[in-house]
Amino acid sequence: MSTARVGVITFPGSLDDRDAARAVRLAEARAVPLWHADPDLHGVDAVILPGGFSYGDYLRAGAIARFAPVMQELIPAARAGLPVLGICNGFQVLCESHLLPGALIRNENLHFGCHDQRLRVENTETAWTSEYSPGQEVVIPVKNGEGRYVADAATLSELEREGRVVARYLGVNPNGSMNDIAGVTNEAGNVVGLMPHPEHAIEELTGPGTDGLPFFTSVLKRLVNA
Amino acid sequence: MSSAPHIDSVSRAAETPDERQPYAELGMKTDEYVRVKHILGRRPTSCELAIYSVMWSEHCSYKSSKVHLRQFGTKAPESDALLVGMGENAGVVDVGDGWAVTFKIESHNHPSYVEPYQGAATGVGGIVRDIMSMGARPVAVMDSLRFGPADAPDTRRVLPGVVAGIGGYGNSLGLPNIGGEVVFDESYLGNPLVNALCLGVLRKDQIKLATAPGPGNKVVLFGNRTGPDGIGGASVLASATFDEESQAKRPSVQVGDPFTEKVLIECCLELFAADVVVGIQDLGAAGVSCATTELAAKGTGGMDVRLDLVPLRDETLRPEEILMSESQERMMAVVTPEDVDRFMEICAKWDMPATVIGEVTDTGRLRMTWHGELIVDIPPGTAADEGPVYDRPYSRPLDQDELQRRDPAGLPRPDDLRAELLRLLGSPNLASKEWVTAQYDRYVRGNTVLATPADAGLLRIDEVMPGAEPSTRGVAISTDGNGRYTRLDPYAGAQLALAEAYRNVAAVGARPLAVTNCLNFGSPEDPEVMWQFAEAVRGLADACQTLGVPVTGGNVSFYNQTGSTAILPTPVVGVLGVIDDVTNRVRPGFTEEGATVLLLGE
Amino acid sequence: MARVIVDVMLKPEILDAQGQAIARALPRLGFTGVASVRQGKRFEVEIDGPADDAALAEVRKMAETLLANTVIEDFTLRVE
Amino acid sequence: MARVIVDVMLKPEILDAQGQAIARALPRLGFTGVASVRQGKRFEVEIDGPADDAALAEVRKMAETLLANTVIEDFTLRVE
Ligand SMILES: Nc1ncnc2c1ncn2[C@@H]1O[C@H](COP(=O)(O)OP(=O)(O)O)[C@@H](O)[C@H]1O
Repeated sequence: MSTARVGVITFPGSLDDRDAARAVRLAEARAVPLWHADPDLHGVDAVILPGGFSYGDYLRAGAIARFAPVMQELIPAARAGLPVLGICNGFQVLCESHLLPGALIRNENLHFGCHDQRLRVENTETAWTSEYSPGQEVVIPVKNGEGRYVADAATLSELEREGRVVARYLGVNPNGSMNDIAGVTNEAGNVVGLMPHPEHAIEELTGPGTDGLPFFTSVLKRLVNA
Repeated sequence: MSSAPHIDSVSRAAETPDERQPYAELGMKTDEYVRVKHILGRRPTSCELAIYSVMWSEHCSYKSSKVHLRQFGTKAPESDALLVGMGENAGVVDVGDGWAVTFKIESHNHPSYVEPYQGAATGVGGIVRDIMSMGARPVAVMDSLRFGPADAPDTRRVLPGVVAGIGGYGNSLGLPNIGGEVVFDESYLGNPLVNALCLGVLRKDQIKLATAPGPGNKVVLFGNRTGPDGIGGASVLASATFDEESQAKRPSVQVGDPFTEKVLIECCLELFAADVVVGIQDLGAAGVSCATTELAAKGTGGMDVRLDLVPLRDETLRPEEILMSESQERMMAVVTPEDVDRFMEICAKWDMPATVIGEVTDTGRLRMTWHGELIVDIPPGTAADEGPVYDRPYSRPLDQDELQRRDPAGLPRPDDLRAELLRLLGSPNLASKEWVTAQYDRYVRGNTVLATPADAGLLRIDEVMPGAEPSTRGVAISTDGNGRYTRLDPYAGAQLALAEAYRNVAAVGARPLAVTNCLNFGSPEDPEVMWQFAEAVRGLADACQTLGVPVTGGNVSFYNQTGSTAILPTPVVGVLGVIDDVTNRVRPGFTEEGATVLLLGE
Repeated sequence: MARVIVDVMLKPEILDAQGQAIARALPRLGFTGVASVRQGKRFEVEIDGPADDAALAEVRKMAETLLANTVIEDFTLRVE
Repeated sequence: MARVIVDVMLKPEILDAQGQAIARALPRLGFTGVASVRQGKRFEVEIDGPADDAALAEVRKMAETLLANTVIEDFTLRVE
């Protein structure tokens, strides 16, 4: 097992925090639980914001979690280069925190949808995707009610121009996301937001396959090489 | 809601023995009211009347079904696996390695017709709290649904709301939905069925019970504040036929707050782990009335409660209303005085309001005060356990023989089998249910081995409690029910439901261990419906005995009818099985080319 | 063309979980002095003709049957 | 005590799927003459003191940082 420590934040209403921690362990690193109310990252080497409905997401997904004490530590650390992966609700929190551009709004068909989704990994230069090959097609579950990625035209063309679209939906776009965007990264490539749930594709037994595991092994490789 | 002109205290009740009381409006029969007077030796106060009326309602007291349900006990097969049987919030089954599971299915039919989204959502919320109150971590849900014809306008109102409500609540709790049913039939048009099942996991030595022992122990109410939700619902809404009048009752629906429930789950688990809970009860249909009477009746027999300490969302609520409120996301715990501080600390960590509202006594009386005045003084067992019991008359429906004489041989033979097959495959009852199941999260918690489209849901019991050893042990569940079969022959129909669920569990590779059931029928006051009910229960009890699986709990829902027309009698049966190694599961469908196909059975 | 605004709020007796979640968060974000928050919906309905009585009656019916769930919500109409 | 209403609507350039779904359903329900529907949120914020400039500035900040996501939404404030 590597000595890398990956923090997983639990907000009230987080749901996939255990799943994310299990993925970290299967990738052979140590998962460190981080608590929303504790303004301390406990020296972790990377952080995952898991899926769920933080604070119920009644107002807007991720809107309240952004202000959690732990986020006041995370936001500057992410700006300084700490690898951060936001999955689903975590992606929404990263957008609300302005660590990533754009926003995630209600699915175009207005339904929560849970599917095994085909994706193409577009950017393999980020901290979380280096173990994929460019253009690799994978199957990873998506499950969201507010997963439609939107951004203004300028942001969108900047993302495309700079290759910051990390993954794209193939086949049916499950939520009406612009440009079929399933995930994006910041300029530095250390912060990644992803609507699909790679932590649900880490064991043959419980997922559609193990296509999600490289997200977690990528960051470890980065940390070991750093 | 105006505030009370006076408080109907115990002493006032004694002084005004002839004051007219609205017992009939609360759904009580005259002889039931007379019995209350007899128990108390005076007329009840209005708060006491509220308590007796909800606790003696069909919904809470099982007064029409009790005499039949006893067979589940008397005919129960020997089972080493059963740790807690019927009578508690949910049964508990030993699955090995020190692990136990608890499961139960419950109906929320009438509320789901009135307000489909909230009715279904709070149905999930209620059954999840039942499972929590056993000391377990809820780990999965299932839903068994019946609607009118798919193309009927009212189905288009009810179905999307129900599915969104079950998904909206269950998904927000982080509970994978691992199976269920969707069935369409004319008879459910004005009365859909929404039956929700929850599965929980706990360590064998950590079972919690709904009991309030130990005089001096504190009674804590925690969770959401109490509001005017579903007031009168338990006795009126849950047991009355739908008619124009139900429109007038509409504002009394309950709404759910899944976020609070999710936090409540984590908070409860931390309270259990810290071992600061002596007894615990969820607040269901009859709210504070039910929790206080049941806890007190199963403990050392008494409890003193200061009802004015109950935290309110609406300050104008009267004590009667507080007692009947169905506000969701509330629990009641019994805590030793030494542990109260620790209990409160854990609740504060989760931002969960918690208030000490009373104390356990050994007086044999449940006493409640309102700003110093005694408003309730009753022996709690008389409300909780000693309600009326009816052996209602039943008679075989007049058309039963005629129905059974019908013979498929007499049906016309279709000319075009291919067209007929396509019509069948395209019919709502056989078509893919993906539109429904896609709205449910089946992945969360990472232990779902099988869900849709498998015959049974299969869950690995891993990482349930922090620090537990990794495990390959698994639990399979299936729910089934067929109203048409049951209408043709209630005895055999109930058995077929059990047999199907049993086979489904076996088909994924698990060993069936225990049974839960939700019995959805028309009015018990209709002798023909009562006959269907009696026969179905007899059939199910006999079949459980034959197959060697005990019934661990369940729920009865009567008065499922539109006007005077009852729904098809619909016993929904859930079977739970265990598999030692989930990697040995059997997947549905043909997974390998060249494999041999065998047909078992006749 | 006229615009009719339909404001839909939960009935006062119904638990407003959304408003409650916001109100609970406010002090943590440094906002004090807020007694309560309630969250509802706002619809902007553009109608083809003028907002005369007939049109308003139509929008009211629309609000009753579709925009609001009158089991748990109240609504109000106004022309903008 | 005063009440400040915050209305939050999606920016016009962002597709409002909910509003569209309603607009599409209307003709089926027999409602004609509606050109478009947009759905937004309405917040009723009760403040402890009077709705003076300082209080309104606070609510405005609250709207900017919490009630609305200005990347995709616009908001307006008014005292009721
Ligand atoms: N309401 C529901 N909730 C969850 N799962 C459901 C529901 N209805 C059907 N399913 C699942 O969808 C699958 C197919 O259901 P169904 O068409 O009824 O098949 P079957 O006739 O084999 O039971 C099953 O795995 C079943 O558990």
